[in-house]
Amino acid sequence: MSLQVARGERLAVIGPNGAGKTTLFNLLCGELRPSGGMIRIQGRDVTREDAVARARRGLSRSFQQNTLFDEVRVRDNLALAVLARRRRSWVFWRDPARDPDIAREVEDLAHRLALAEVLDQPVGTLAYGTRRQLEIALALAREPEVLMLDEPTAGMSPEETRAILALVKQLPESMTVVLIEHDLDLVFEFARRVVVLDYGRVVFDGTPEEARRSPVVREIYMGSEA
Amino acid sequence: MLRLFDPLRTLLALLLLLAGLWWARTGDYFGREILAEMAVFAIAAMGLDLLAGFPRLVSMGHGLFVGIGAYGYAVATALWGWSWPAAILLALALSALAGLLVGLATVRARDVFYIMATLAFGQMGYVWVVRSAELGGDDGLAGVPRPELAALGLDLGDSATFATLLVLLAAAVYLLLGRLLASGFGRTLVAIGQNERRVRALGIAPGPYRVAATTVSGTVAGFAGVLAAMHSMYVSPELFHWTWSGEVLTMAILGGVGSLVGPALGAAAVVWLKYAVSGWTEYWGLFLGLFLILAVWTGGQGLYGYLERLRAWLLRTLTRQEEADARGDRTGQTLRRSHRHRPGVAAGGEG
Amino acid sequence: MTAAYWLTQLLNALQYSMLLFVLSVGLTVVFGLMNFVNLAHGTFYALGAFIGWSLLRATGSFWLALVGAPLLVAAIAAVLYGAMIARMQRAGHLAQVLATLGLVFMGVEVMRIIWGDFALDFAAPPLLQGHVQLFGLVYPAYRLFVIALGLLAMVALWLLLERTALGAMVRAAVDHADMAAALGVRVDRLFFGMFCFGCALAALAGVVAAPIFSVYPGMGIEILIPTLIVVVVGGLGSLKGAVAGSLLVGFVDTFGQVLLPQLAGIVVYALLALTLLLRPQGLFPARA
Amino acid sequence: MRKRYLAVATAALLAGTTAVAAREYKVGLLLPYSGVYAALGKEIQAGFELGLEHYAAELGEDTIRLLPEDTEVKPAVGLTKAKKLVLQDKVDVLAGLVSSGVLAAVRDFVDGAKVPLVVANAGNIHATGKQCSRYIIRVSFSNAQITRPMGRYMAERGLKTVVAMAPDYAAGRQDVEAMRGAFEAAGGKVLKEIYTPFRKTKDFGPYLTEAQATGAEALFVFYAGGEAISFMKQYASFGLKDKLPLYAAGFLTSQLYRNAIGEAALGSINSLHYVTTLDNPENARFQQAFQQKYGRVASEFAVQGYDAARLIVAALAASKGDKEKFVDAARTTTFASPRGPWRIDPATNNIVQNIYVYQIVQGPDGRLVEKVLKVYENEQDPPNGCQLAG
Repeated sequence: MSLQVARGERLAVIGPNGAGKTTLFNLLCGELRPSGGMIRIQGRDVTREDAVARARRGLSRSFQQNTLFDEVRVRDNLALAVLARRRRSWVFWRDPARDPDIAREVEDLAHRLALAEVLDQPVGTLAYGTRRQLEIALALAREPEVLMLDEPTAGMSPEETRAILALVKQLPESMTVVLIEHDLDLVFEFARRVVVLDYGRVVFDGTPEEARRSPVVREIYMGSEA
Repeated sequence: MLRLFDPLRTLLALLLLLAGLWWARTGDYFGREILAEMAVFAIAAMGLDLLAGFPRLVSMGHGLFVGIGAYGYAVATALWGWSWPAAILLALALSALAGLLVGLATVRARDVFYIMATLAFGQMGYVWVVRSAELGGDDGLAGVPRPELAALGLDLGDSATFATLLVLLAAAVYLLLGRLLASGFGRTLVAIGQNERRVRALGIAPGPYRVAATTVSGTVAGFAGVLAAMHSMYVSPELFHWTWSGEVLTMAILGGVGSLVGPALGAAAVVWLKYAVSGWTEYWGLFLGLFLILAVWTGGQGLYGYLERLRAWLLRTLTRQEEADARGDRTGQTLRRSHRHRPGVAAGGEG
Repeated sequence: MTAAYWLTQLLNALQYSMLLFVLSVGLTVVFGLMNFVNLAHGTFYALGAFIGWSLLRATGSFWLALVGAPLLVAAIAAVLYGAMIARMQRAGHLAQVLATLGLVFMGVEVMRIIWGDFALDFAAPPLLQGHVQLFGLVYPAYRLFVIALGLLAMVALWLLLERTALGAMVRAAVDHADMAAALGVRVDRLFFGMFCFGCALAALAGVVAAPIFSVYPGMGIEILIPTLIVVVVGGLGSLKGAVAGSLLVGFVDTFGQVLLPQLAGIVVYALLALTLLLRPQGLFPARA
Repeated sequence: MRKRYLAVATAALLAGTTAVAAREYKVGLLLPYSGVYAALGKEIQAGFELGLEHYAAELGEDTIRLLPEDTEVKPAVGLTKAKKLVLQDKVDVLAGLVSSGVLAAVRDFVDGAKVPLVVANAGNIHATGKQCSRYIIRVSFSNAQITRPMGRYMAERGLKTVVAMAPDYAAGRQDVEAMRGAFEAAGGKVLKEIYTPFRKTKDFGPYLTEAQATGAEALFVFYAGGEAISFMKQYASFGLKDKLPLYAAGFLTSQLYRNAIGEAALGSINSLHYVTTLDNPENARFQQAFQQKYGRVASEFAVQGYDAARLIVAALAASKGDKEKFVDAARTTTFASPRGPWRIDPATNNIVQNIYVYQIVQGPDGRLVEKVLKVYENEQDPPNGCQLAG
């Protein structure tokens, strides 16, 4: 398959279960090594780079299943992500999380994702929806150039889903956002481009309106949903 | 991180320190000897906790660093006649180097493989020292001096002074490691232990942190080795042996890893137990094994975990009312916190 | 050095390898199947030797001890499984390592209490006490028996795992325990059976080793580390790994002693360190 | 279960005469009761207790209280226990020590504290050589003392070439070196010294194969304890008895585990400071009492404990508890022991004693017994750098 994503694009990847959406994410983020082919970011070949290097190139992701630091507070989770971006993880003596700059950024982030109330709670005690929000917050905290969200609203209530939609809509225009999502309402409202995967192949690539009308999409995707 | 900012931890550390200082003043001779041994083991176990409790690297070869520290000091003083500060520096440098090398060599190993790899490095060190005639081989090296501090009016030959010094040093190591763990570096270590995948996704390569943590942990263990050499005024290859490493790990686990103060408590408890039990039976390993199994069975959070549960129970009983109407307040947090899994050993052990 | 010399050393290496194989295969299968790390495996080895010794003394028959001790040890393993192993299965490797380390400490003391501190004699059966002349070299008959037994165990286990329905179930459970359970395999029973079987094999190794090494409480701890090295070098959970690992460790150790006497005892650890550096999963891991 | 405090009553007390002025001496016994040498520790203590039973009456109305401590064969533990015994329990004498490592660990402390220490096993030559101390008196043996005569004996038998095997640690090397010195001084040649990893070697097969390949006329070994049992059986199973006759430090076939070795020991030639069948009245009395009390034949380790107890009683009687006088008395006391006459060498504080070269043969009742081939009388170590003699 071949896929090109432009800067600032709002792309949704959809497809039935097992279509290879998460595999595509893992390949793009460097968690899986492709058996062939090439992956480029801003024209540079990154096929051989691992997840760490690609994250440093500005690729940031959320996971389909919550991948959080469960035994520490929300505040510590966010602080860690901020420290990682600011390259403050090699401080041995002081606690950089007490740095007012960083503390403020953590608070801001928490406000944007409605986490301010629970900042001092351990992640393990949070409700599922709240954890989902933290999952996105961690990906955002890196201030990425490309943000990749793997089913961010899975298991969330309709209100929570609206909140997430509102959030991603506010993201700066320069940020590229790639989304895997099952909630088609959300997809059509958010995306400017829709890619449909089936059995690891791109079977459709176009605007949401085209997707809505496409018989291919109707058959293999919505058909299975109905 | 949570546990590090816990007042219970600070309280317990203070209590241990005061008990140690009091015992050093009032205990009998044998008691002071045991106290010094407790302090040495506490330092080694706290150093191990930096690896086992936070990035969750369970080392079964910490004896290697303890041994290198002890032999470094012993050889420099007893064989080469160096002054004690130079000897300590050499010992620390050597154990740091060993930590760095082991860290680099095990950077890809996880889980059981990490345990095996550290076990192997420790045993290599053991075999090498036992075979090395210049280091006294199986018989070890005698004639290791204690530092000369007469200028400060201190006589380290006096067991009370020596035990007091060791207790204070253990407290200093505790503060130092606590500070380190609360730093950006320490936070990253905790994160690596909890979710390595996310750490990578955040653009942090865990490898260098693991290596750095092993280096620091090795240096702390090496310092424990230096103190062990001063304490016994003698070094022997048994420090390198894997059963010694296993004993330190046992202390850390019994005390409760991931809390820094737990391993110190565990060291004190196991050393005390060893002498108490060996007083009336030669089969003291039976009890050590039994306690180890019980510790794992009851959730792997060790003595410190019991204290946390005790506190939770007390708070629950005392503040049942408030908890009902204020779910988000401090008390509620503390309560819920203590029900979670710890950076303990038995993920799922509690069911 | 003559050809006979090298041939003898070859047999020595092979004999040690076979012993390591019988010992490590149980450990690795239990690991592969149940994802359970059992540091007390060496304790079952020692227990097998001690129980075998008592059986030999009571009945005078080596062969009875060879069969009886593994059965009795399997019974002990069954009790332990019910008492603690079953509930430790999902507890994570660290907890397993520590709990079984506790068993190691306790096991040594229990054996000291029952059988004492003295090393005990364990006579080889009269049939195998002498030595055999072959191709101009003299070799102990008993050691040839150990080699033959090891090869036999290898073939039998291969047939069991590759050619029987039980083996298919075991392999399925190693690869996908959940899937196997869904297909109607009683995974818990399989675990129980394999754990007891693995411990019985360790006990068998204990009885087999006893006439060569004698019997003493620390023997389990001493053999544990080479066994772990075999399992890790070979790769956890696979029969192929156990074969490769035990041959590698047996030969490296034996020829290391002969060719590099100044490094004797270290080369095996170096082998382990090297394996972990180059292939952190071992040579033939059951699961990639 | 070990008795922690074992009060040994003197004959006077047993007879019921309560003595008001009687004094109780404390003897700290540092022995391994757990770990690899636990069996040796128990054997030495058995001998020691028998020695007190036989000789404590020499103290008149005074009594001895025994304070055993477990060294666990760990030097650091041994040192802690030694300090406890001296500084807290205030013992008059220390005794015991099986492992040379533990002895090395306590050496400086004992020397500094000026407490007499009667060594009942540990054989490192340096303990009565360059690291000797006025306060450390050895009634057991030194490693070199046992094997030096064996080197001479092998040469006297006409052997020209020998290959040596021993565990790779201090005692193993000292044993081989002493044998080699004596053997080569008498014109023999040690073709190869094979050192097997200490306590880690279970399979001697590869080494035995190598020893055989040297083409030497005989094999000299030093092995003890569990290693001795494995070694002997493997040596026999390789069919080497005819091709490579065995000469050894007698610990190889010690009475303590001779039953475990069985017939494999038959024919081997050993050198040791004690033989269970020695024909002298002290040995007859000792063996008879020991066998009656413990139900087994006493080994050389039991004799070491027995003689240590007797020396301590004699020196206590002479010194009345004064530590300097105790040392003076202990250094000059001599008596006939089950192992024959011995004395303490004032130059090194090491024992001077007979070394017996014997062969294991089948006795008339089918049991394995020692047949003494030669006695090297009053074997004495050179000072080895010890400066005790003025």
